[in-house]
Amino acid sequence: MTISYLIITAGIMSAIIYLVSKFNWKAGTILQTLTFLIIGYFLYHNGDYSSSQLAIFNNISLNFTYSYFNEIFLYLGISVMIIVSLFSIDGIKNYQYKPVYNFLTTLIFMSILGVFGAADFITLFIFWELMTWVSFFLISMGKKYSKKAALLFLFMSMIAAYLMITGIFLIDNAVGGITFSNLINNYGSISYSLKFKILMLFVLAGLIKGGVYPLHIWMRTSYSESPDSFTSILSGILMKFGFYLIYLIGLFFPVAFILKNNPSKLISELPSSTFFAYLAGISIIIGTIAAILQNDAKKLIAFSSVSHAGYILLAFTYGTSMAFAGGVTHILVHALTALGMFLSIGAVYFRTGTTKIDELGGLIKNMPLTFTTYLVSIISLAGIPPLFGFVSKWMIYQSLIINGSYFLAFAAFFGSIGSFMYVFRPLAGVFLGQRPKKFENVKEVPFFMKAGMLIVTILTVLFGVLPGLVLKPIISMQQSIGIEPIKASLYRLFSGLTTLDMLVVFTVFGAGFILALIIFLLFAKPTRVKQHEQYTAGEIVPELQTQPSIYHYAKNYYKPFSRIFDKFPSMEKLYKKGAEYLSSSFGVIEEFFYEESINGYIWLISITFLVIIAIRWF
Amino acid sequence: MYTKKLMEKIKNIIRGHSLFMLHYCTGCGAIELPPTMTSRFDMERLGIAPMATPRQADILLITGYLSAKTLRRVIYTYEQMQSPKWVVGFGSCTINGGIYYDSYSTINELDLYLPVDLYLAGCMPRPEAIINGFERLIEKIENGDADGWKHYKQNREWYKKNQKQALGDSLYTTR
Amino acid sequence: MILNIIFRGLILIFGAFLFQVALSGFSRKVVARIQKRYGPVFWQNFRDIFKFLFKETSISHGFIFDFGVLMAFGGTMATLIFLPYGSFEVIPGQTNFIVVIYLLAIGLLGMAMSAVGSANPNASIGISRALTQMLGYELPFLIVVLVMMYINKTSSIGGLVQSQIQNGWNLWSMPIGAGVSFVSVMGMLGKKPFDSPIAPAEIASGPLVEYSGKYLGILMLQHDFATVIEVGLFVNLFLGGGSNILIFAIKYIVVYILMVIISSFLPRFKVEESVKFFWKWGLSLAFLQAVISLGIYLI
Amino acid sequence: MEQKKVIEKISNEYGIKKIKFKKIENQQFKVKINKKEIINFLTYLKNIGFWQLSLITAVDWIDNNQFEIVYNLVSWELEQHIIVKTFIPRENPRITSIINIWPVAKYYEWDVNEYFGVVFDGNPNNGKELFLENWDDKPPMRKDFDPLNYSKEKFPEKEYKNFRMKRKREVIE
Repeated sequence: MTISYLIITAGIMSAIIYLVSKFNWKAGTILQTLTFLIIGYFLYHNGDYSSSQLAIFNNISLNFTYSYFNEIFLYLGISVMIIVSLFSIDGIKNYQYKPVYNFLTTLIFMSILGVFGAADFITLFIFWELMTWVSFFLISMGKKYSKKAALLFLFMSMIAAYLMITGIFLIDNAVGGITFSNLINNYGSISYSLKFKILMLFVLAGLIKGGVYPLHIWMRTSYSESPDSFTSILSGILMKFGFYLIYLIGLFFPVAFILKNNPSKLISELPSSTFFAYLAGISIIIGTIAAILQNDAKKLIAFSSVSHAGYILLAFTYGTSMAFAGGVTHILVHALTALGMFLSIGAVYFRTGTTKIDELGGLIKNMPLTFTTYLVSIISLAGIPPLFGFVSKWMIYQSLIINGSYFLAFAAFFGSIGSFMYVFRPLAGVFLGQRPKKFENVKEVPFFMKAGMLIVTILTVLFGVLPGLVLKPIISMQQSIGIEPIKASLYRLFSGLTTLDMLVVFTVFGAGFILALIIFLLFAKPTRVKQHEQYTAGEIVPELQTQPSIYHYAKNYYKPFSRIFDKFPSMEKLYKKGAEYLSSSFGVIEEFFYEESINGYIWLISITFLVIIAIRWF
Repeated sequence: MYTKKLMEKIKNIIRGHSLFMLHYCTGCGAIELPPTMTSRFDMERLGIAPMATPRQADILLITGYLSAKTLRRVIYTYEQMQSPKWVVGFGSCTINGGIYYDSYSTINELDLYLPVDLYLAGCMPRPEAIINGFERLIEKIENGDADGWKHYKQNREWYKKNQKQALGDSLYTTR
Repeated sequence: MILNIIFRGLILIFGAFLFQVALSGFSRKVVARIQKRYGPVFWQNFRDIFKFLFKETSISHGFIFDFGVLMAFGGTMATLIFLPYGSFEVIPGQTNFIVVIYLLAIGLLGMAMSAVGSANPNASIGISRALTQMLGYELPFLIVVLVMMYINKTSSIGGLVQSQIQNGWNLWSMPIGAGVSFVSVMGMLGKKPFDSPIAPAEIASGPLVEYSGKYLGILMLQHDFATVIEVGLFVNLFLGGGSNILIFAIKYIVVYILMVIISSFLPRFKVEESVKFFWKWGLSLAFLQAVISLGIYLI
Repeated sequence: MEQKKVIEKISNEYGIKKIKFKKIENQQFKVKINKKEIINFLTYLKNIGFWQLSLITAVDWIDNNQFEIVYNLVSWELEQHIIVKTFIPRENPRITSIINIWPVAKYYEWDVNEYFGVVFDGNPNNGKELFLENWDDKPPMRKDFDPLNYSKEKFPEKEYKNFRMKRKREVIE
C-alpha cells in the first residue's frame, strides 16, 4: 500500500464523511476516526519503504515516497489526527458547521500525508497550499474575531508560499527537475550564491510557518480564535510543517548539519546557521516573556509555541548529531504536549465557555482528568525528568554544553525556567484556586474527549520512561540521511558527557514518592475542609463567593515580573505601525489589502499567479 | 497501654518545648511582646517563636481587651488552629474586663468564649511575668494539664451558646 | 544489588535528616548569638518537626493539596539519591547534573501546585513570587556550571568532582563564578535577602499559609532535604566534594553557616528587585567568568 | 488672614446679620447657626476657602432635649479653623445631608447616624452597619444609654465557687 493510494482514499473518504455528517454528525466523526485509524494501520502494516507516483496528466505526476527520513513525521501526523478526531466525536458538539468541519479536517489529514510523503517539491507545495486554504476556512469557523485572525494567517501563509514557490523555481532552473533525488544527484552543480538564495527562501518560509520570532505574529490570534480542536491540529502538526521544510532543505543543503562530520566545511560554507541559531535563542526568550504576560490560556500556549519553535530551530541549526536528534524529538514532544494542553483547555472551554484565566478557577474538583492531562503535559513541556519533555531538552543541552555556546545555553535555560512560570499560570488560575459559584455544577467532558486526552497522557508518560521507542526510528533516520547516529537504547541515552537512564530516574522518583506516602500515612488523618475556610486574618469570606474574582488570585499573576518589562516594545505593534504608515502612503493598494471582504485579495492572488505562470511558460 | 502512655508523655514533652504563637495582637498588651522576643529576654530559648498564620500556631495570645467585633474574628481564628492548641489570656482585661468593665463593646471574661489555659495578670504584665507565665504553661503542657482544646471540643454547645449571646445569631462556625 | 541500593538510599535519607535538621537548629543558635541572644538548643528543630508531625488534627484542602505535598517530598528525596557525598554514591555513576536540577524543580512544582490548590490568595502570591525569583537565581548559576562542564568535558557531578581532585578546587580556578553561585544558592534556599516568597509579616508566610500539622512537618523536612541538595551541589561543584563523607560534611557546615551568617544581617528584597539583582550583577558576572575561563582554557 | 478680617468678611458678605462668632484661639473660632441655614452657609464657606471638611460629629444635650451637630472646616489659605454648630430636636432627629457639598461627609454622617441615631436626609447609608456589628439596642452614644447595664447583660462574668483552688473546668449553667 503506497502513500498515493492512501491519499486517494483520504480524498474519497472526505466526501463520504461530509455526506454522512450531513446526515448525522456524530456518525461522520466516528467514521473519520476509523478512516484515520485504518489508513494508519495500512501504512504501518503494509507500508514498504518505496516511492510511488500519482499521475494527473500525461506528463505531470505527483511523486510520493515512504522511507526512513519521513516515516516518523508521517506517524506523528497520523497519530495526532487520530487523537484529535477521537476528541472531536464529542468535542465539536457546539460548532456551527459540523459536516464542513469534518470534511475540512479530513482534507487536512490528506494534506499531512501529502506534505510528509512528498518526493518532489511541487507535490509538497500543492499539499502545503491545500493545508493553508483549508486551515483558512477552519480558523474562520472559530470565535468572535476569527475572520480577522484567518486573514492574518492567510496573509502570512501566502508570503511563505511565495517564498517557497520562488525557491522551487530556482531549483528547477538550476538542476532541471524538482524531485528530491534529482536535486541530490545534481547538488554539486549549483553555485554557492544560488544555494544561499534557495536555502534562505525555504528557511524563511519554514520560519513563518513554524512561528519563529519575529515572524510569529499570526500565531497569537490564529491560536486563540480558531475552534479548539483545530487549534490542537494547528499547533500539533501544521506548525511542524515549517520545521519539516527546514529539516528537508537542510538534508539537501548541508549547511545546517554536519552531514559528514566536517566542521570546517560548515564554517566556511555559510554563516547563516549561526544567525538562525541566535534567532532561535531570541525567539525562545521573547516567546517566554510574552507567554508569561498573557491572560488568555490559549494565547499563552500560542506564545509558548513561539518559544518552543525556537528550541526546534536551535536544535536544527546547531549542527551536531545530538542536537539534530534532540530537535526531531522536540518536534514530537511539542506536538504531544501542545496537543495535551490545547485539548484540556478546549475541554474547559467546552464546559465553561471561556478561556480567560482570571474568570475561571478551582475546576480540578469538576474535571480531574482534564486537569491530569494538563498537568502531565506541562510537566513534559517544562522538561521535568520522568516525562518525555526532559529527553529532548537533555539532548539539546548536552550539545550546547559540549560546544560551550553560552548565549544559546542562556536562552535555552531561560526558556526552560520561564516555562515553569507560564505553564503554571493556567494550572493555578483555571484548575486550582477558588471556584466561582457559577462553575459549581460543571461536569467532566464526555467519554470520547476523555479518551483523546487519556491517550495523550499515557503516551507522554510512556515515551518519557522508555524514550528508546521514539529514538529508534530517529536513529534509523539519521543513518539513512548519513548523519552519525546518536547512541541510545530503550531507556538509556549516551552523550559525550554523560549517560542518562530514564528508567532509573523514574524508579527513584517512584520510590521517593512511595516513601513520602508511607511517612504521610503514618501520622494522624487530616480532615477535609471547604474551600472558603481560609486564613484571612480572621475575616470570614463565604459572602465573597458571589463575586468570583475577588478572592481568586489570578489577575496580573506576574505583576512584579511584568513591571520589569513595562517599557519594552512589541513586535506586533511595530508591524502594525509600519502597516499604518504604508497604508497611509499607498492609498490605492490599501483598497486591495484592507478590503472587508476577501474577494479583492483573492483576485489579487489570482493575478499574481497568472503573472508568475505567464512569465514561466511564455 | 503503658507504651501508649509513654508515647503520650513524649509527645507532650515535645509539644511543651516547641510553642509557636500566633501574631494576632488584639489589644494593647502586644507592645510587651517585642522586648520579650528580642535580645533582652529572648523567648526563643524556650522554643517559643512567632508564627504568621493560625494553621501553624499552637498558642493564641489574647493581648488585653477584646472588643466584641474582634472576638468574632478570634473565635474564627481559634477554630482554624490545629489541636493541641492553647489560649493565653494576657492582662486583667481578659480576666474581668479590666478598666473596660462597663464598655458596651468589649467583653468582660474571655473564659466564657474560649478555653483559656493560662492567665497573665497585670496591666500590662512585664516581660519577666510573661516568661514566667510561659514556663508555667510549658509545665502544664508537659504534665498534660493544659487541655483547654479538649474541653472546647467536648463542651462546644456551651461555648457556642455564650458566643451567640455576645455576638448575635449570625456567628459563623467552621464545622 | 538492588537491596543494597535501597539500603544505602534509606541510610542516606535518614543521615541527611539527622544531619541537616541538627545543623539548621544549630544555625538558629548562631543567628541568636549574632543578635546577642541565647538562642534555642540545637535539637530544637527536631522538636518543631515532630511537634507538627504529632499534631492530632490537620486540615486538607482536597486531593491536589495532599498530592502536591507528596510530590514535593518524594521528588526531593529522589533528588537526594543523585548526588555524590564525598565517596558515598547511592547508585554509582548516576550523578547527572541536569537531572538533579530538573528533579529539584519537581519539588517546587509539587509544592506550588499544592499551595495554590489550597485556594488561599496569600499562597498564590507567594508562589508567583517564588517562580518569578526562580527565573532570577537559576540563570547565573547554570551559566557558571555550564562553563565548568564545558571545560571539564563532563556533565556528571561525580566527573566534576574527579576533575577537581586532579586540578584543584573550582573555587580557586573560577572565583567570580563561585561567588555568583554562592549568592544563587542563597536565593534557592530562600535565605534573607531573597525571602520575599515567604515574607511572614507581609503575606503570612506565603505558600505555607494553609499547611498545618503533619503537612507542615513534611514540608519542613522537604525544605531541609532541599537544603542538603543545594548546598551539597555547591560543595561538590566548587569545593571539590570530599575524599570521604566526613570532609564533605565539614565543608558543607562551613558553607551553610556562612550563608546563615550573611543572611542574618540583611533585609529583604522586593521580588522584582531580586530578579533585577540577579540579572544585573549575577548574569553579568557569570558571563564575565565565562569569558575569562574560556580564554584561559583556549590559551 | 487674621481672624477678625475673616469674621468681618463673613458677616458682611453672608446675608444674615444675627450670627455670632466666638473666638476660641487665634486660628480657631466657632459659630452657631440655624438648621435651615446650614446648607447655604456651608456652601458659602466652601466658596470663600474653607474647602476641607475635617469632621462631623454630634453632642447629646439630654437636659435641653437637643442634639448638637458640629461641622469642623479648615481653610489652608485663610489659615483658619471654623466650627459650625447647629441644634436639632432630640425626638425624631433629622437634618439634611451635605454629601453634595463634600462627598466625604458620607462616612462622617454614617458614623453619627450609627452612634446617635440622627437621620441625614439624602445620605444613602442611613441605618446601615458601619462599626457596630449586629447592634440591637439604642444608639450607644446617647446619654440615656446605660453601658454598664448593657455590658452586664451581654457580657456576663463567671462566678467562681472556689477561687483559690486549682481551677477545674466544668460547665457552668
